[in-house]
Amino acid sequence: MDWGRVRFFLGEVARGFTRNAVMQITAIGTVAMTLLLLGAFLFIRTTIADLGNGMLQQIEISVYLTPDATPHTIAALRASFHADPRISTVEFIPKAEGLKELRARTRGVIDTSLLTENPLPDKFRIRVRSPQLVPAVAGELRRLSGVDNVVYGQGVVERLLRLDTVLQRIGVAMIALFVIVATIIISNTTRLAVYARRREISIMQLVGATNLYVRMPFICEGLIDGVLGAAVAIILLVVVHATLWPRLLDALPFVQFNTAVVDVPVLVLQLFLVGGVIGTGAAWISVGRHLQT
Amino acid sequence: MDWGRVRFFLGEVARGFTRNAVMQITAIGTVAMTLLLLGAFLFIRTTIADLGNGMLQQIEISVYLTPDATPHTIAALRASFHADPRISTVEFIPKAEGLKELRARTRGVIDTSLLTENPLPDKFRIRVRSPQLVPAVAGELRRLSGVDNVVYGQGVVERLLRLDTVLQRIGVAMIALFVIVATIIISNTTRLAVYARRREISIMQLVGATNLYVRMPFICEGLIDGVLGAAVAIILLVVVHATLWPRLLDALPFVQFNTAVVDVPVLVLQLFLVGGVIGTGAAWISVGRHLQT
Amino acid sequence: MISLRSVSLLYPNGVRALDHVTLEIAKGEFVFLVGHSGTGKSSVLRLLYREIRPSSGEITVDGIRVDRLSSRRVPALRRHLGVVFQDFKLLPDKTVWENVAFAMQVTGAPTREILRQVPRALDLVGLSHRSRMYPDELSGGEQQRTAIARALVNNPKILLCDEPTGNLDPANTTEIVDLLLRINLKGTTVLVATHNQAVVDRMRRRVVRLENGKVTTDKERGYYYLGLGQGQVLSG
Amino acid sequence: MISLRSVSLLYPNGVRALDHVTLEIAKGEFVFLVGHSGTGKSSVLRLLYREIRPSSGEITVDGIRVDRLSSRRVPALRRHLGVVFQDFKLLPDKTVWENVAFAMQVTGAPTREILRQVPRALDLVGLSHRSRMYPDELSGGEQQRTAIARALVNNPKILLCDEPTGNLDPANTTEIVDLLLRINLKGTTVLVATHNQAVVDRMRRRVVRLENGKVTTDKERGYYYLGLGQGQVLSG
Ligand SMILES: Nc1ncnc2c1ncn2[C@@H]1O[C@H](COP(=O)(O)OP(=O)(O)OP(=O)(O)O)[C@@H](O)[C@H]1O
Ligand SMILES: Nc1ncnc2c1ncn2[C@@H]1O[C@H](COP(=O)(O)OP(=O)(O)OP(=O)(O)O)[C@@H](O)[C@H]1O
Ligand SMILES: [Mg+2]
Ligand SMILES: [Mg+2]
Repeated sequence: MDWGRVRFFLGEVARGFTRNAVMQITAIGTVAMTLLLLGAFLFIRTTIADLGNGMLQQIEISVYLTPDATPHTIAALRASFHADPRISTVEFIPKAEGLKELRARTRGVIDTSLLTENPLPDKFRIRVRSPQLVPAVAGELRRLSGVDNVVYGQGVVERLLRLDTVLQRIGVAMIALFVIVATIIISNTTRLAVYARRREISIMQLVGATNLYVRMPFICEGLIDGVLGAAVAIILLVVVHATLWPRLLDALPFVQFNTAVVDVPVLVLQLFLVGGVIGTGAAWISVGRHLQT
Repeated sequence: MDWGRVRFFLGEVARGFTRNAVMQITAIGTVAMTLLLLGAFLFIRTTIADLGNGMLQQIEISVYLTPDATPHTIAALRASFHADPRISTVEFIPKAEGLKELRARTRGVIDTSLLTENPLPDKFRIRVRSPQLVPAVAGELRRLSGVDNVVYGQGVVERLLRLDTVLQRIGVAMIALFVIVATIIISNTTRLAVYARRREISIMQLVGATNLYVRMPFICEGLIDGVLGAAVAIILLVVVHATLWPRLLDALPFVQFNTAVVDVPVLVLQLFLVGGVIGTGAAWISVGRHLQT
Repeated sequence: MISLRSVSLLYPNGVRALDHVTLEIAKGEFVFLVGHSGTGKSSVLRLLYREIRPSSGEITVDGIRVDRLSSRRVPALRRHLGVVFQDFKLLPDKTVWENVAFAMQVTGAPTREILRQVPRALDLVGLSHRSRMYPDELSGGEQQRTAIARALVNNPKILLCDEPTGNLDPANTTEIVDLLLRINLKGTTVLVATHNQAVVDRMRRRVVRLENGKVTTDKERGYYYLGLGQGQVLSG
Repeated sequence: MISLRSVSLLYPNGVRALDHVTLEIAKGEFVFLVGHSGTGKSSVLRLLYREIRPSSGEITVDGIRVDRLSSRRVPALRRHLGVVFQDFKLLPDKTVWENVAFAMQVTGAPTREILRQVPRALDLVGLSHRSRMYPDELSGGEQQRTAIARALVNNPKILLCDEPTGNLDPANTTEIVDLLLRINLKGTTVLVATHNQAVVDRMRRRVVRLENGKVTTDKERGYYYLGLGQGQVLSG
């Protein structure tokens, strides 16, 4: 190992940074801006996906019993619900309680004192482990003896599920778009950087440098640009997250944002990775164009 | 007017495009990518804002009357509602109809045949012209004689209104972010382009060219880059809009997207304007850095 | 026409390029500037067209105090000068014709005039057959002659030439020097920095020798080697 | 060592730069290449270090068929050649020292060797005091000498010099030419394209004259003007 050569190589890379500060700042800025958008997008998407999931998790199935259901039937039903692994929570609501709930929900508009008899049946309130299970479970429950009717907001759940998949796909499409845009912008930037140094590249070749030799400092610069850009983006994201995000949460107190779902180290790693790969790849492609002899 | 000089100038600009195709494609691509994101964002935002507005527009105020309200009181109330310019629709729902609605809403769970007497009061269903007016109007109505209670989903409307302003602000912030990012990226690109031509610029100055003279072709190139970039972005947006958007709408049949609210000519104009301004401005700033003698 | 009064030049890297240079050149004179490599000849010319400013001293060109000239006024100064740069400084994305025309276009010359003067200038340096080629398609000598044509095309009052024959064969050199002489006879002040001993000795014009940033010889009808190393200073 | 067999060169723009040039240069020879500006001297050199390929003909350099050489092998060829380019081709963001060292670094030379050879080369051309300056801080002649130092530093088997003294004063020119001679005496084949009549005539070495892309004179111990315009072809 000839340390002088390593030092020379590192010197080459360092020189690229000190002498061509304009270009480096440009490249780093571009990577940072793109990754900032990408990071913000990823963060928001994860949070919103979790929010949607949480909403879906809260879907409940109301199982109304026939008026003639005996305590024995009720106990048997409860036992079968508990035995079902798909069902997470089971709650029995006798008709008296149901009336109280109804009154609470209609905000006292219904004058229950006028009712001579409770018109409501007994019911079970059930939650399942995954929103996707709701329609199937509800269908099975309807066929049980002692069950009169099963209500879970038919239609709405199906639609919500569909919306969820659509949003997932839009999310993936957006991320793909961002990465493509970032790669184009950065490879453009690198191409310009190489273009600005085309004379130097040709001189290096005339003096006997191999393609790899000419390419390496550019590749390393690309890598460093990408990683530094990612670092800048991450710092900006952290700042925004620390200053703006609490205010946003404050403005939306009734939405249960669970910020903890965003795995910050993973996000940071992702951004560094994307930055490095984009920087290196863009440099590799762009510098290749000027190496045809 | 010396046409030779005009032709020379146009020739200068044209040469910038033909001889430095790399740089031009770079700049145009960058503008296009940024404006593509901006355009997509504007489009989605407008559509979603309209969707949210539509939802808010459907808020109704239920005005429950006292049980002793006479037909005369009812007629007087109806007249005063019609006279109020803030109120858009008024509907009277007698107690019998109210019961039918309640039964429909509870999906037959309430066995109305058990009811010996209708427990519901008469009510008016009212819509106002703007969701912002709901709380104020409701408060006034509550004080009218013959009115027992006014219900409009208190809390929910206020929260929705708050969400709406928050979303508006996020939207504005996002657009600002996009424009800033675009300007930085494009001014970086231009700066690189100028950097790549710094030798030429200094030669022009040595031959006696004024700063303005050196700057003009760059500015024009920036303008053209910006406008062409906007054109590319618009074409891409139109293609996406024509191919992907219908599928998305298809996937979300229950959401009432009113695509017509996006004023396409205005959007196109906006993008052209933003592209032109960004291109010109970025070029102006960047070329200035190399003109210090 | 050109006057340097006790001009010193210290480059930012600490090199003392000129050391109290005083030099007067009258209108219509033809002056050779000679001296070792790295002795400050190009620096003198650069001061005259205000690429750089002196560290101290006064410089006047055609009545303009160049050392004090504001950046905004520099283009006007340069339009009255024709300069042949040592490294040619041709615009790589313009053809020979366009490179020469460009020097006229920046002065706002009418197109008719450009269409008349450019071919004339190219003809004078023997490059008419290369007018549509780009600089990197030219030989070294052709590039140099393009640079000369560009310096001549505006019929400048003052012509500054930095090593204008370094890439030319003797025949071409003779032609170019004769051309400079003809231009000088029409009243243009000409200052030529050169190493070409044959040219200087054949022409017998005023020779100013620089050594280590100082004027050591200044002689009418001088020779290249006259006074070399003797350190004698004659004021012109 | 160097052999061109009926080499023709047509540039993409239609200029016929070389027309059936045949030339043999033996190992250890010292050859001047002379001729008018634009006559094809630089083109010959460019063919030898494979910046361009001939339109037809065979070129052999140090046993390598250069006209057929694949792009991948070009760096290996160039490492055995020292080239002084007419326009210097220095790397603008490297100092003089680094520019010279770079030519060794690309060959993978050990650092110890670089630290020994670079100062020696700079010393030979008289630029030790400028080693930390960047090319645009140098005078024209200093740039030229840097280019010469870079060409020498690898102790190449073949040295190609394109107008190596165009920006040098007579004293420096003599020194550089003496240097080339010393290097030649150590066994290096030297090919110098030049317009400098004094140098050619004083050296009395083999002179090859090109005219309009053809070899018109080729004479051992020749003079610059020998055979000029007579169109006689002597095969070397
Ligand atoms: N831009 C610069 N920055 C720093 N030093 C410089 C610069 N230009 C020239 N020098 C130094 O100033 C001295 C004079 O340079 P100048 O170019 O005037 O020499 P010259 O007489 O033209 O030489 P030559 O005949 O080789 O062209 C040289 O030693 C050179 O190294
Ligand atoms: N890259 C190129 N493309 C097209 N034509 C070229 C190119 N390089 C040179 N030429 C043309 O080929 C001819 C020979 O050029 P070359 O550079 O070999 O001349 P030269 O003998 O070195 O001249 P000089 O003494 O002026 O340097 C010239 O007429 C020139 O215009
Ligand atoms: Mg000089
Ligand atoms: Mg040549």
